[in-house]
Formats: sequence, C-alpha cells, structure tokens
Amino acid sequence: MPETRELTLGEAVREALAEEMRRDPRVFICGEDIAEAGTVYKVLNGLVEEFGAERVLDTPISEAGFTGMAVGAAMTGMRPVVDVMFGDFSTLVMDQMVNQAAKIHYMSGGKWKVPMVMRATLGATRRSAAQHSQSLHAWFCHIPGLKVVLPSTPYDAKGLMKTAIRDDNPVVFFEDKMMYRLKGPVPAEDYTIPFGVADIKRAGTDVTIVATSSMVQVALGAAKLLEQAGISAEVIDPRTVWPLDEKTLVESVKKTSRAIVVDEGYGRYGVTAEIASVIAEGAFFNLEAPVKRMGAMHVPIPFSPPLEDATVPTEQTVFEAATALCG
Amino acid sequence: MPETRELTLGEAVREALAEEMRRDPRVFICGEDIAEAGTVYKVLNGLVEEFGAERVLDTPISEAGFTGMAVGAAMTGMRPVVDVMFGDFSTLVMDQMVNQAAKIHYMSGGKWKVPMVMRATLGATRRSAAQHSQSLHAWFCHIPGLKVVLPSTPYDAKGLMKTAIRDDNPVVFFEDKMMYRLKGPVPAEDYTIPFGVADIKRAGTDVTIVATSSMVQVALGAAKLLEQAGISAEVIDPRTVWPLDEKTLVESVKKTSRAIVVDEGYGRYGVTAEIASVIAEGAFFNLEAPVKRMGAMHVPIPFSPPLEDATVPTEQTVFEAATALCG
Amino acid sequence: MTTAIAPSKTAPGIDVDQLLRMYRRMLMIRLFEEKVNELYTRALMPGLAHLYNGEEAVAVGVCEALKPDDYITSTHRGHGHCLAKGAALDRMFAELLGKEAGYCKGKGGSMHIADPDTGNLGANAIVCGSAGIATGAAFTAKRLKTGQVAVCFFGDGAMGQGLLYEVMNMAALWKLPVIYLCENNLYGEYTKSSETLAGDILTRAAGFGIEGQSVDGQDVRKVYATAKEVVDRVRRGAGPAFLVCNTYRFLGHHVGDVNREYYRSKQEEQLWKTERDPLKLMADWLTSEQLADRTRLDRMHAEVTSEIEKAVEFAVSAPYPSVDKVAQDVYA
Amino acid sequence: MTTAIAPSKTAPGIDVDQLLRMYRRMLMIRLFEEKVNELYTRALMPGLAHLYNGEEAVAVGVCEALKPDDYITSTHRGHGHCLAKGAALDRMFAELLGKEAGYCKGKGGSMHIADPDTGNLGANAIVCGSAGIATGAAFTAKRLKTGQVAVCFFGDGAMGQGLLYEVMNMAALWKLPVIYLCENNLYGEYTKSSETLAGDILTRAAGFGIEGQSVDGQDVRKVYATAKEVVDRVRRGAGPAFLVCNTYRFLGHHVGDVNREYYRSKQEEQLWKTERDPLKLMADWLTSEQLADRTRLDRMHAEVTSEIEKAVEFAVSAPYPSVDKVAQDVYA
Ligand SMILES: Cc1ncc(C[n+]2csc(CCOP(=O)(O)OP(=O)(O)O)c2C)c(N)n1
Ligand SMILES: Cc1ncc(C[n+]2csc(CCOP(=O)(O)OP(=O)(O)O)c2C)c(N)n1
Ligand SMILES: [Mg+2]
Ligand SMILES: [Mg+2]
Repeated sequence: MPETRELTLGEAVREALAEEMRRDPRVFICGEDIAEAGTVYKVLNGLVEEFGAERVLDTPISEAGFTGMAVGAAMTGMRPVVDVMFGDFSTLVMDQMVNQAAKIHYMSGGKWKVPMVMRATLGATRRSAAQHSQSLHAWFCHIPGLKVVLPSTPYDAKGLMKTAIRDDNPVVFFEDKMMYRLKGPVPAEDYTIPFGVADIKRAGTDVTIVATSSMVQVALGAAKLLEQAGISAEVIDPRTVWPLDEKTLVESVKKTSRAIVVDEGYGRYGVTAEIASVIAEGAFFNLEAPVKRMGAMHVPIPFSPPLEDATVPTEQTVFEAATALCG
Repeated sequence: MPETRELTLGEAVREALAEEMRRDPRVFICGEDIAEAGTVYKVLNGLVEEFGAERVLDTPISEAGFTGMAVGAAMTGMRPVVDVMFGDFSTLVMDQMVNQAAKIHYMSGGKWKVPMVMRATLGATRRSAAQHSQSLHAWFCHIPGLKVVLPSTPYDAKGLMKTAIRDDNPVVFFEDKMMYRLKGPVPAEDYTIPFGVADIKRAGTDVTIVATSSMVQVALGAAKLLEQAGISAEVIDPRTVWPLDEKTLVESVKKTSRAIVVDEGYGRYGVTAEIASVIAEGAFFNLEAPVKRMGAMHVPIPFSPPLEDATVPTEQTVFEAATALCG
Repeated sequence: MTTAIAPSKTAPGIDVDQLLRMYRRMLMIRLFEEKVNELYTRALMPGLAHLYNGEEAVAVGVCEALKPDDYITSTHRGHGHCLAKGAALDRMFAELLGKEAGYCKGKGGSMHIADPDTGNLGANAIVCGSAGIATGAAFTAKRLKTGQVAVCFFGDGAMGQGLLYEVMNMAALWKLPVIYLCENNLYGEYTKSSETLAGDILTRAAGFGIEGQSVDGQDVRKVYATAKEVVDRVRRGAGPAFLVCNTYRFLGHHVGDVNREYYRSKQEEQLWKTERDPLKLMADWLTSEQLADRTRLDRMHAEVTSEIEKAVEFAVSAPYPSVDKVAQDVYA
Repeated sequence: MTTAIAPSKTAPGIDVDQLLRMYRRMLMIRLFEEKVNELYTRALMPGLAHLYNGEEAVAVGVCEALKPDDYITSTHRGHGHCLAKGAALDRMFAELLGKEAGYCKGKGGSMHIADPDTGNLGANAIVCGSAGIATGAAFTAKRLKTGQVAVCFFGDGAMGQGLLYEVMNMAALWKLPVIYLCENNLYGEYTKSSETLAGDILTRAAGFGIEGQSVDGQDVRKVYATAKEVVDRVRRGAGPAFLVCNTYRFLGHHVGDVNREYYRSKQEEQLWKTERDPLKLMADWLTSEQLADRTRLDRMHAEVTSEIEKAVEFAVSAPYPSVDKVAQDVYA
C-alpha cells in the first residue's frame, strides 16, 4: 500500500518543490531570504543544502527584477519558481507578470512559452497590518494568460504545485500564511492534481459553500456548526480559480439551491463576484435566494487585533450567513 | 441663460483641469510628454503655456517614481494629477497607488490625506496590441481607499474630473482613448458631478443595460437597434464604479427584470462580475433571466484588426444579447 | 543645566545641551526597544516588531539636524526615527499594542507610525516604499518655498528597489530638498548585503547626479555633524543629497529572530555590541570629556526608565478601539 | 565576391564581405522603414510604427558581433533589431499588416515581433519591459553553459525605469552574460533626454559594478568593433556590460509624428541627416577606400528594393487570420 504521511502545508509545498527539482534540473527557485533562511516562514528549509545556491537563489529585494529575470529564464529553457514573500508585494511584479509573462505566448503567436510559477502568500489575522495582509489573487484571475492556484490542504498543495511546475504557462500560486502549519495526509508517491477541477471537501444537500484557500477550513468549521443546527452544507473548493471548474459549482447549487461564496480577498470586485455570477447564471432557475458573498471587509487591513478580526469571514459569520440563507 | 458649448471629451477634460488649476494653485499635473507635447492624445495641449512648466511637469519615463512623488506631494499640501499615458502601465504604479496612496489615510488613523488624481486611458480597437489596449480599472475597484471614475460623455468627464480633483482621496480616472473626439454639450460655468450617482443615459422598460466608459456609446447604439426591434432598453452609466450607485441599478432592473452589464475590461473577474452580482442580489425576485455579462474576451488583445475587433462588445453583439435575453 | 565647558570640547556649533539631549534620545530609543522586546516575549504585543537597537545614533544624529517641521519617512524598523523626530512614548507604545490612543488609533501598528505634528510622513512596511513620498514632500517644500527638507530613511536592502533610482533621478533633475539616508546595517533580513549589492552605493548616487557621502553611524556626533552640513546644504537649494550611515542592528531582524547563527556569527555581533555601541561610545566620550559624569548619566537612565514604565502602563491599560471603528478612516 | 584589399583597410578581424553585409543590412532596414512609412501613409498598415531610420548602424553593428543563437530583446522601435538579427522581410511585413503569415500570426504587430529561430526574444512595447527577460536569458545561458550572450536593446528613455537598475544589480552579482545596450537618440517621444536624465549614464552602470563604454552609433564599423570586443569579453565570463550607442532618429517618434518643431528643430534634424547618416557615412567610406564602387552600391540598392517590393506584395496579399484564431495561443 502506498505510504501516506501527515505533513503540514508548508512541508507539502517544500516536498513538491524538492521532488520537482530532483526530477527536472531546469527547475530553480529565486527570491528573498529563501536559501539559508528558507523563507520567513521556513517553508523552503533544507532546499539550498540539497540543491545548492545556484538553484535556490537568494536575490536582492527586487521583486520586479527577479520576476522579470524568471520570465526570461523560463522562455529560454529553465523552469523558475519565483518566491514573492508577501502577496502584498504583487503590486511590484504586475508589469512582469501581466504585461510580460501572461502575454508573451500570445503576442508571439504561440512561439515563446513562459513556464514559470510565482509563489506568494495571502491572508490576514497575523497582526501584520495593511501592507502585509492582503489577498490580491483576484487581480491575477482577471488576466488572460495566467493560471491561479489556491490550495487549501497539504494534499492539494503538493499535487497542485507539481502541476504548476510542469505547466507550460505562468502560474500564480497563493499560499495562506496561517495554513502553513495545517496538517493533513500526503501520499509519498508522485501525484499531480489537474487544474480546473474543483474538490468537494464535504458533501451536503441544503446549501453550497464555495470557499477558497484559508476559507475552506472556515467553511468546514461552519459546516460542522450547521450540521448541529440541522443544516447540511456542501463545501466546495475550486482549487484553481482560473481555470475555474464552473460545472462542479453549478451542479452543486442546482442540487442545494442555495450558495455562499467565501474568499479572503476584498469582497468588492473580487473573486466572490465572479464565482457568484457564474452560479447565479448557471443555477438561475434553481436558486431559492441570492448567492451570498463573503470576502474581506472593504477596508485596508487594520493592525489592532479586535479590528483585524472583524475584517475576515469566520466560522461564526459563515454559519450565521448560512442559517439566514436557509431560514 | 448659461452658455453651453459642444466640446470633445478631450477638451472637457482639459477644461476641467485648467479651471481647477486656476482655482487652486496647489493643483499640478505630472507625467510623460504632457507639457509641450500635451500628451500623446494632445489632451493637455495649451496647459503648459498657461500654467508653466512647474505646474505641467514633464517627467522621466518613471511611472512608479512620479506616482510615488505625487503621493508625497499630496500628503504635504499639493493636489497632484498624475498622467499615466496608457492604462496598461498601471502595472507599474500598483505599489504606489495600492500599498501607499490607498492605505495612508487609514494606516495613519485618519491623520494624513492623499488628495490626488491618477488619470489613465483604457480601451482597445486602436490596433495597439496587447500591452497598449487593456482596460484594467477592475484592479483599482478592488482596493479600499481608492475611488474609480469612468466618464462616458464630455459633460460627465468635466464634472467628474472637477469632483476628483477636489476629493480628498486618491481617485483613479480612466479615459477611453477612442472617446477623446466624442463631442457633447458642456456648460461653460462651474459644475461638479457627485461620485456614486449613476446616470440614466436613456430610459427604457424592457431591459436594463448597465454600461461603463466607451461601452455607454455602444449600449446607446444597441438601444437604438433594439428600439427598431420593438425592445425598450434603459441604459445606465454608473459613472463611478467605486463608489457604486447600487440603488439606481437595482431599481432599474426591478422595473425591467432583465439586465446586461457591458464593460471593456476583461470579462472574467472584472467589473461585470461585481455589477452583475449586485443586481442578481438586489433584484433577485424580479429577474426573469440571468444577468448577462459582456466584457473583453479572455485573451491578450491581438494586433490584427479582424481579431481585435472580435474581442470587445459592439452594438451588434449587445443588440443580439439583449434580444436573446428578451426573447 | 548647561555645564560650563570649553567650546572646543564639542563639535563646532554644538553645545552641551545638545550633546546630552542626543545621548538621552538614544537612551530613550534603546530602552523603548528593550521594552518592546519584553512586551513581545511576554506575549503582550500583537504581531512582530523590528528593533532599532544598535542604530540609535543614526536617527538621533540626523533628526537633531532637522527642524521640527522638516519631514521624515521611516521604515519597518522605524521606532527610532519616530522617537528621534519627537514622538511621545505613550502613544508609541499604545500604537504598538493596537490601542485607540496610539498614533494611528491602533490601525497602523509598529510598521506604520505616522504623525503630522512631528513631520513624520509615516513608517512604511514596503521596503523603499516611502522613497516617492519623501521626494514628493520635498517637491511640495520647493514649490511652496517653505524651506523644509525631507529625509528619506531606508536600509541597505532598499538599494535593490528600482523605485529609489526613479525618484533620485527626478530629485536631481528638479533639485529637490530631499536627503536619501541609507542605514547600511550590512543585512537585509537574513541575507548579507554583500551578496545582494553589486558595485558601490555612493557611485550609484553619483550616477544620478547626487552628491553622496558616508559616515560612521555609531558615532552620534559624527552623524550629527555630517547630517547638519548636508541638511544645511540641501536646505539652501543645492539639490538632493545621499548619506550612508554605516551601522549594525544588535538584535534580530525582528523580535522573533532569535537564532541568528546561520546568517551571522555571535562573534560579529559581540564585537559590534562591545566596541561599537553608540550609547557606550557616547557615554564614554561624555565622561572622558567631563561633559557629564556617570552619576548624571545614571540618573538620566533612571529618568528615562521611569518615563518608559509610565508610558507602557498607559498603553497596556488603554482600551482597544471599538469594533465599529474598523470601517472609519478608509476615506477622508 | 570578396574584393582583394589590404587587410589594413578594414578593422582588425573584419573582412570586406562583412563590411558589405553590414552596409546591405543597414540599407535593408532603411528601405524597410521607408516602405513602412509609405504603407502607413497609404493607410495600408493598421496602427502605428516607430521607425528606426538613422539608427541602423546600432542594430547592425551590434548584431554583426553576435552569433545566430545569441539572444536579443528589442523595443517599440524594433524593426531594425529584428532585421539585423536575421528576420525575413516578408514575415516582418506580414506581421506589421496583421496577417497570419507574420512572425506572430498577426497577433503581435509592429511592437511585438518575436522569433525563436533568430534568437529574438521579442520586441516590447513597455519601455524597459524586456530588461528582465534579457537578463533571464543570460541567466539560462550561464546555468546551462551554452556560451550564448543576451543583448538587451533599449532607448535612453528606459533609463527612467527602475527595473533596469534592479536587473543590472543582479546581472553584476551573478556575472551574467548580458549586454545592456542603450540607444541614446537624445529623445524619449517628444521630450529631450537632457530634461529627464540626471547624472551620467555610464556612471550609473558603474554604480552597479558594470563596466560601460560609449560609441558613435552612426559609424557601423565603430559600433561593430566595440560590440565585438564587448561581446567577446562578456562571452568569456567577465560579467555584464553596458554599451551606449549615441545616435539619432531621423523621423518622428512614430509614423504619425510629422510636425516635430515644437520639440526639436529642423536644423538639428537636417544636420544629422546630412552629416551623420550611417548609410551615407559607410557608403562614402566604402567607396573612398575602394572597397566598393557606386555602381556596386547602386546595384545593391536595386536588389534590396526589389526584395522589399516582393516582401510587401507577399504581405499585402496574404490573408488575415480567421477570427476563430483569436482565442488560440492564450495558453501553451
Ligand atoms: C518590497 C518588499 N520586499 C520585501 C519585504 C520583506 N522585508 C521586510 S524588511 C526586509 C529587509 C530590509 O532590509 P534593509 O532595507 O536593509 O533594512 P533593515 O531591516 O536592515 O533595517 C525585507 C526583505 C518588504 N517588506 N518589502
Ligand atoms: C513603461 C512605459 N511608459 C511609457 C511608454 C510610452 N512610450 C513609448 S516609447 C516612449 C519613449 C521611449 O523613449 P526611448 O526609450 O528613448 O526610445 P526611443 O523611442 O527614443 O527609441 C514612451 C514614453 C511605454 N511604452 N512604456
Ligand atoms: Mg539592512
Ligand atoms: Mg530615445
């Protein structure tokens, strides 16, 4: 029987990277404080020891520069993984990711390819304040040419990271900071998870909760509370928000006739809007109530703990929203 | 009787800027090729002659740098207007606009203010290819602390620009390149248009078409075609996508029970998703069909004319969508 | 209070009050940071903080050369800058604890202290994020002819950010009264600057037409003297300047960075702490020059300690903002 | 075909074939651009184009020093680079007209010509947008030990973009085989570079530890000789280099920029066109050195003209891509 261990999400990401680096000598990682330091969250600990400083490359604090360098390296035969320490610094790499990486394949009529992965973190409630707590993945989803991955379990993180590295396109991979220590079973053998395939994390019949990244655990917690209240919630994780598995989401809502979309990005003009629209259209004749959207409050994330805690959806608020919806 | 002239949208923007610069010595403009050249679209022609090179300031090709400089100038008493030649270069100013301008008021507990305007262009079909044709305003709408303006007529452009300059917050103002020569009546006397107030550009009863910027003209054209087909379309322009006048949109759809949202940004994870969600929620019990979303195709904008023309909504495609919706 | 001494004992244009004030400010920062570390260790402070221990002479020497309404921008390692520019201890602590009485009503925290009253445009958690802001403040000062200057503090790590070069170019073109102040403490987080910085910092500034110089950042008198000269020159309209202060952070990158041996040796730290401590250097000099005796310095230590205790007490017992405040201050 | 001449007449290591080839390439670019202008004027070309007239010696001299599989990145003003690196006239024109037979199937257009077969990583419509890409290509070359070099072409305007400094720093740190090639034509769009560029370009490079030099960009022999030396050095592993080619664009910023007197004088243009035309300079030299006579050059002119005519014909009559192609090539 194949071996399955409990790994943290951070370990799962590291293992995926290590295995891919062993498999393919063209894979390398670059970013700030990733070598000896193993990143600020220690996710990459040990990699420089195994693969050396040429493949686990500490860069200057030059997000645009090293992302741009990765684009060129990807085009010419390498498979770079770029480490952007905080997703908030996405602001600095947008030109390289959006005007360059995302468009080069198309602009060149399909001749050049940009097989690279940009890893970044997302998520609030670490008391890191407004410039270190954002979840800006919606920006990338908006851009044709990019794929956007939001793993929510160690198993998914490993499988999706491998798929990302083997993909011939630029892939943006967001890891929730608060989930790095989340444990879960991860097979030891090689496996990948295809993009565009949602995962039903919990089956249910009364309400569909579509949740991404960190919010999957929140949704599962809420589902437990709901169960006690006699409401059966189905929790679906799209895993990749682009490509988006519209079919699975819509099918579920056709069955449950009620939906909540929970994402840690800002609620306005964000991921919840797209997913809610997809559901509202696809399950139009089945919906018993409007799709409920839950994202971060439309405020810069505050530092003060009681304020910060109020900005993101919680088990309790999701529970309340679901009971209201089903009431 | 107050004088009203026909001005182009470009002239209306220039007039607003000139009047505000006369009114308030703290207002200045900076950007590339804006002084003697008056911008690549000649929108600012004549301003440097009237206000001098200190207030109409040619900068190096340093979008991040001069936007950042404007943030600091705004904080300390000036009222900068930043000219970002193409909205595609938004990629370069995201850190200054999003991590700095948008958050400083909040992070400082309300103490510092950032009264600045960032002007940029949007829109395709000028055969400018993938890096000069995007409409990236959705990114800014997603960010608390910013306001986002999309004028669609000379009248609106002038009144909204004045409001933007007098606003104490960072405002992002997108002008459609293809509309600079659009003519319309503009009063000569001072007026402003409040943010967050949608404008019903055409009254109708059968279907609501919410359209932004360039798409307003497209929607109005489609409405004429629809009229011939016996369908009465109401065309609503939100004018500011943040703050968003949800009430006017929802009220209209409650009346018509059918809605189309048309925006030139990419269709996925963009402006149409938010507006469609707002309508789907607010007019849930009145909608006879799913809200139809129409945005740019999910492809980098191609250069080749027949391909490019296929990427954006047109009078014809909006007409077809509306007839299908009402059929 | 001024001890009578021969003027020759001090740098030209600097009197004993000033020297003692600088020492006191450095001491205040040191004890503040030690208290922050303690609050963190005792789990009384939310999040993290980047301490300034070891670098006190830089902020203090530079800010001593500034007028109250001159502008500064600060960094993630910003407590020292804020205090040196005149921030009050109690509101600093309150902000670090996320309390309503803090400088930013608890919304900013350690990395975002801002205060218009002391010309503090704000600390910034984006490395180099404030280079544009400082340049813009200088732009305003020049346009409105206010006579102010702006000092942009940043670390050696910020030399990696392209923004810096964009704004230096503009500042030079337009002769803006801004001073780019690089605190070169040899590390960016857990990586040696020598591994991330090619060429030479001052030549970089020169490439943009900006005069640069460097100074021993552990000697507050030298920092002050150099800063004074630079600030005066910039204020007179000579255009921007670049000043490198060579310094060292005694502690971790942030309060949680305790095991540092994988990126720098204990010996190196020890050497700086014993030989190059800005407080010790200044105390020794003050006493050897007989500008102050140990008793006096000890008394000062006691005074500052008690000020800090009071400030912490204030902050600890101050209330959090009520939750409804979360949606305020998004728009002006 | 080689004329027998004393080797002393040519630069060391350069023979007559090469000299004539360079002349022919320059001529090809010149006539290509003239045809583009004509296509625009006759409303046969969609959009705009940024012509390279006057700067031909730069692309040709530099690319002559490269191997076929060396990399280049190009700019909005990129036709010259692409042709110099070996692009075919017909597919160039086809791309400019948005035809399926173009280098990018019509999807890229004038500002995005790319071609793996000639090592062309792509023109870029973002000023300085390809600095990262070129540096990354050099990174690959170094890692895979392919012996390739990468040349990053950009204009003086790109000196305003922070990205350039970020990647120069890394290229210097890691000794990457990349050449930053600044085409200094004195203007960025409608603004004089002297108004937007503080300090000194070569000092900037030096600040990042990169050796720089500048050369007369109108003299293709000098450009070639300098580029050859630089390319060889870089290829040998000396790390990145910076080369400024001083040049001038004879026409507008783009084809529509016809009235230019508000930003530069007719006299200035005239002077460059008459005194500093790279084609004229080279033709004069070739004839005065008796390496080629006027008849031969005229014949060459006729040949190239007819090649261009054929290529244009091909492009004009080639079909547009069918509309269903619009959704292809978004993802690999
Ligand atoms: C743009 C950006 N990239 C990365 C970080 C993460 N980070 C925070 S501090 C730091 C090191 C900064 O080093 P330096 O500028 O030398 O300041 P020091 O901490 O040494 O005072 C890094 C990489 C950040 N905050 N902003
Ligand atoms: C980032 C960015 N900003 C602005 C522009 C608009 N623009 C196109 S070309 C150009 C001038 C470029 O000047 P230079 O680099 O000197 O090249 P040249 O045109 O002189 O060859 C500008 C400002 C752009 N394409 N990209
Ligand atoms: Mg440092
Ligand atoms: Mg130029």
